[in-house]
Amino acid sequence: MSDTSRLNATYDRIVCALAGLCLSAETRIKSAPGDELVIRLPVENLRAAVAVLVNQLGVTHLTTITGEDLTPELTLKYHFWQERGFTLEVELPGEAPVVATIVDLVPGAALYEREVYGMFGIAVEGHPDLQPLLLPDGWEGPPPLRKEGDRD
Amino acid sequence: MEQTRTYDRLPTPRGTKMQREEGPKACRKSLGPGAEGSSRQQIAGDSRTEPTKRRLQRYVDAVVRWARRKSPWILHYNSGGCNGCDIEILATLTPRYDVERLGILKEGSPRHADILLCTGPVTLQSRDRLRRIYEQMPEPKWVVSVGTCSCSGGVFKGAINVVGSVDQVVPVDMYIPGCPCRPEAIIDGLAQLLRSIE
Amino acid sequence: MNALIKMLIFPGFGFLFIAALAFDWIDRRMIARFHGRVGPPWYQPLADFIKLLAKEDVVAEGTHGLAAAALPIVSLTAVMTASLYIPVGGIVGASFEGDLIVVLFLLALPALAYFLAGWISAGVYSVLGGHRSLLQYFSCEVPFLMAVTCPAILAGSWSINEISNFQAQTAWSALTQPLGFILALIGLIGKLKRDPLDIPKAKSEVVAGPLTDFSGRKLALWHLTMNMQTVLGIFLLVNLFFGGSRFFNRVPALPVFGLKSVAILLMLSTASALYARLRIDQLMDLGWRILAPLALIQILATLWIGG
Amino acid sequence: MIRTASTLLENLKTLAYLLPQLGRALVTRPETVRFPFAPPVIPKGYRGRVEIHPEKCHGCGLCVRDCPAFALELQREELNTFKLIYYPERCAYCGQCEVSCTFGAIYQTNEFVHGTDDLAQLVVTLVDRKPA
Amino acid sequence: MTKTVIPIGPQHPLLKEPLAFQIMLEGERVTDSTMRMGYVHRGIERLCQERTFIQNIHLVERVCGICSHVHAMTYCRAVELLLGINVPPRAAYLRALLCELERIHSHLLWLGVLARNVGLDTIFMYAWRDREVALDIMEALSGGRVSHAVNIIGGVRSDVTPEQREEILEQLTTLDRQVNWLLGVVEHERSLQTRTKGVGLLSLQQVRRYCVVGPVARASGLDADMRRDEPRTPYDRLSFNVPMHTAGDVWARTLVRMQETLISVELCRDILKEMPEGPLAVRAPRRVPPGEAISRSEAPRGELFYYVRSDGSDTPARVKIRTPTLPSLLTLPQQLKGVTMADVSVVLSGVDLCIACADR
Repeated sequence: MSDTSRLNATYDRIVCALAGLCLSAETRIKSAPGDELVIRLPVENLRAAVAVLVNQLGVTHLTTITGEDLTPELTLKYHFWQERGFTLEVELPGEAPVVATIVDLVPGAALYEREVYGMFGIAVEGHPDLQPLLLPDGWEGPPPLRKEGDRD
Repeated sequence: MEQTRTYDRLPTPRGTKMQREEGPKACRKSLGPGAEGSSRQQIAGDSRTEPTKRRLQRYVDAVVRWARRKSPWILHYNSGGCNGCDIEILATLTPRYDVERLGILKEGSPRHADILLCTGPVTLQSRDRLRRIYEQMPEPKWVVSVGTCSCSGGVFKGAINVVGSVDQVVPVDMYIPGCPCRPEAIIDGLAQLLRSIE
Repeated sequence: MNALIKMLIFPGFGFLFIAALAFDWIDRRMIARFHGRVGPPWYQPLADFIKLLAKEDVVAEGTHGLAAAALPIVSLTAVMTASLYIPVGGIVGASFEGDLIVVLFLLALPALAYFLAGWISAGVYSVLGGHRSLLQYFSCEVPFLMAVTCPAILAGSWSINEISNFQAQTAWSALTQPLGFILALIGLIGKLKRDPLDIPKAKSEVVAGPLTDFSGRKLALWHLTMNMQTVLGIFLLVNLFFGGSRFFNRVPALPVFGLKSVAILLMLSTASALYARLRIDQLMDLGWRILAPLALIQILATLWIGG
Repeated sequence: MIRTASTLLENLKTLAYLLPQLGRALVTRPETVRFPFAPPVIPKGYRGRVEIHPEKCHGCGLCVRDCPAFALELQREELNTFKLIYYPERCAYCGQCEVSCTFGAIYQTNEFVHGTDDLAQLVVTLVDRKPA
Repeated sequence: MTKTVIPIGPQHPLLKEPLAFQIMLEGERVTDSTMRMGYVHRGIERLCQERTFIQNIHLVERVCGICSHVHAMTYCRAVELLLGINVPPRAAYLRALLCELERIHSHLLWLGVLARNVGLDTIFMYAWRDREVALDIMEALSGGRVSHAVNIIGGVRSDVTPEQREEILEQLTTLDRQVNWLLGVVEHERSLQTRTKGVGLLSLQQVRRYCVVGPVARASGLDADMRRDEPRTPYDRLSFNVPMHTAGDVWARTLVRMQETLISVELCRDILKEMPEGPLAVRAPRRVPPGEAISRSEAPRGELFYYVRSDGSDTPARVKIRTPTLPSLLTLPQQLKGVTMADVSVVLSGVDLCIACADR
């Protein structure tokens, strides 16, 4: 299957390019054409990694940013797509989480970062217009997707 | 002669039917149809009760009621629904269902409308907006909640951002369950409402 | 007594009112049929009118109440007055040399009132719609006036009655000056703010234009004014371009007149089903760059032939 | 000359592209249903109001558990005494209850729920099992 | 020049759903715009964590009423990946058939809304009349006009009988003819073109930068279609081309959507003809083993993305929904800048907004 090998070559290229920046790379998330690559990074390397992806590998398509509350810590997953999907994953502390913006590198991330800010209370440093995207005016209480907001 | 109205009496939240009757709807009912036109004449008729005048009044009322039944203009507001009922409402305007046969027109401005069609559960963000639209509509007005979500909250009941059904925000005169309602159900509900305008 | 009947019943207000409702119905029904729908029943415009009359009349905050009440009445009065000078089926309420000018002036008043209705309102849509209605009025009125002048030049008279009589004896202007007729039709659509040129009240852009904040009685009067204006505009065109109420001098006058009016109404309905709405800048381009020069050509041609 | 005429014709055609269809619409019968003046024609498979074969119901509550809109309620007192109550105003008409029911008791009819001004009137007790 | 601020929405005849725009006008020209979403935010992602996997099928189906089936299908696929289930081929074909019908219905609906917003009510009526044919087919297949509820985890619920197949093929022929006519209208009708050409321009570069998907991206020349890029049964066995344009304006989007509709009609036919026999579903357990799964599919508006994580119980630990409208919304300020007030309606309807999708 030349198709599969081509797709695997994509993954190889990405892993090679990010080798110096990442903590680990594994194919963990299940997806239709086979499992998808997940690259775990330290938070401070995120911008550097995205810059490599955008500038060296020509990745343009960010599908979305998924936040998750895995108490005690939070994770953010940046789902990219080039020929096939892959994910950058960073881990954030549960208390006062901060992440650097990637809007200047991938302008399409603007709304997703706002959503993450509203839903998880993760401050996105350097975002030009950081307000909650979907929450109603005057929302009180914890960010809705955090575990602390769980009702019994 | 009419000044800007102030709304200090907001619709009562959902309760039993009796409780709701005490709200603005009940006032409307006691005034009878023909809100101010008739009230002015009633005052005139109070001093000298002339049978001919009263009979005339009855005829006028009958004509007005007939006109209201035959010309309901609708305004549609989606207060947080999934679109399904909205497109079914729009579908009632299109050739297959053509509600213009019943005189129904879809209006854009709340000031022109008689019937407010609400779809979807009421979200926190659109609650005040829904109330304002309701207030902007001139009397006599009716509210129809279209779809399961707007009748009771439906699948979104208990969601963190959802207030609940439409009748928690504005008084509702007709509930049409369905997810989404068929155009037939919407037309049927509207026809029932019009019949009750007697 | 005769004059009173003429003024109040035929061809005055009573007839105009019924004709306005009837034409509204025919129009809506035709458009519905074009869409492949059934359309409203015959009493629909009447029911709409009565319902609006009996509805609560709210004046929005920030609106000048007196002006809002006066404007629809002013425009309705203007339209009703204009109706006295337009012959219907050969019967005319009042006629004198130069009544065409008076009618054109009276028919311009509602446009001004419409603009003012937007201007006095507090809502942004109303203001925007009023603004647009003025722009549209300027770009449509000029070609309309110029086109309407042609039959008058040809007949050598400024009396509508005489023009139509002249045409009944010679030839219809619609045949001798087809260009002028088309221009007058487009101008009329623009004047009436009917469908392809409903720019000041486009639903998807400015909700309902200047009328956004009107409700109840005032809205009813506005609608009535619009409908009466449609009727008068059509009657005017029938008189000026279709030789009034005569057809080979054999057939009774009124049915002929009615048929001709309905024919023009059908043209209007077809146009509204046929085209998308123009943008206001596109309309101004059309009005000033295409229609006005064409109208000028038509006038020159008329002068050359008939003058 | 011919070319200019043909381009002119082409232009006119684009200006009146809808005209033939409009004419056709005038002469064909509109396909509007007669509905409010005649009974509605609802397809057989339409997923409407939920019904039940009461004798087949065992009161297991599978339908209640899987209902996404909490439109079914099981009131159980003893093992064989229970009530199954259905709230049409909450129902999503998804038919999950039909899928979940292992006894084939619950099913959807093809009639839509009519509008009402009082929601309490809609509530139906589907099964009211009393001890024999 | 007078400066005005025009609020559009939340209740505006142009928008079928609430979305608030503030449009800064100079004369009739738009200088700036801001947007407020969240009027339809119901917290579905949060609600998904509180309901079981089975209840969630119907919950995510109600994210959006227009593309309800594709939401449920994509969600089910993600759960099936977690369970390690392969859907029987017949079920996959049936799902794809409904997907294509939904695309037809959505695109015709959109054409109607666009036409209504530019004042061409005739096309609105015709497009919606033709759409009823697609709805009829879907209703015959699934029992619902708009929400279908055919998906269960492990397959589908309803089947096509041979008689139904013949009937559907016949209805598709009508649909084909009428969509062809509508395509002709888009290609030739002058007044529609005057309103839509050169409005709402998006360059290929902008589309790339803002990660736009679906017909909006394809009308600007970005060749992306999840049906082809991540092929699954039955799309890997069918041949179809992806219509593309480079103009990047609303007219190009209209053309792309109408051509897609035609291709979808063709695909429906192929799917019906090649549909294999077999079971409709496999049994799926209620509890889902722990793990993460991603599922992507091509909704009518573009790439739809679901991320599901399970912690081993019968409720998901996280469901993330990315709907295709979101990136399109991001481009709106760019598209609106410099157009006239009259074109705002064209631009807004041109990207085919689905606020219910975007807000969730």
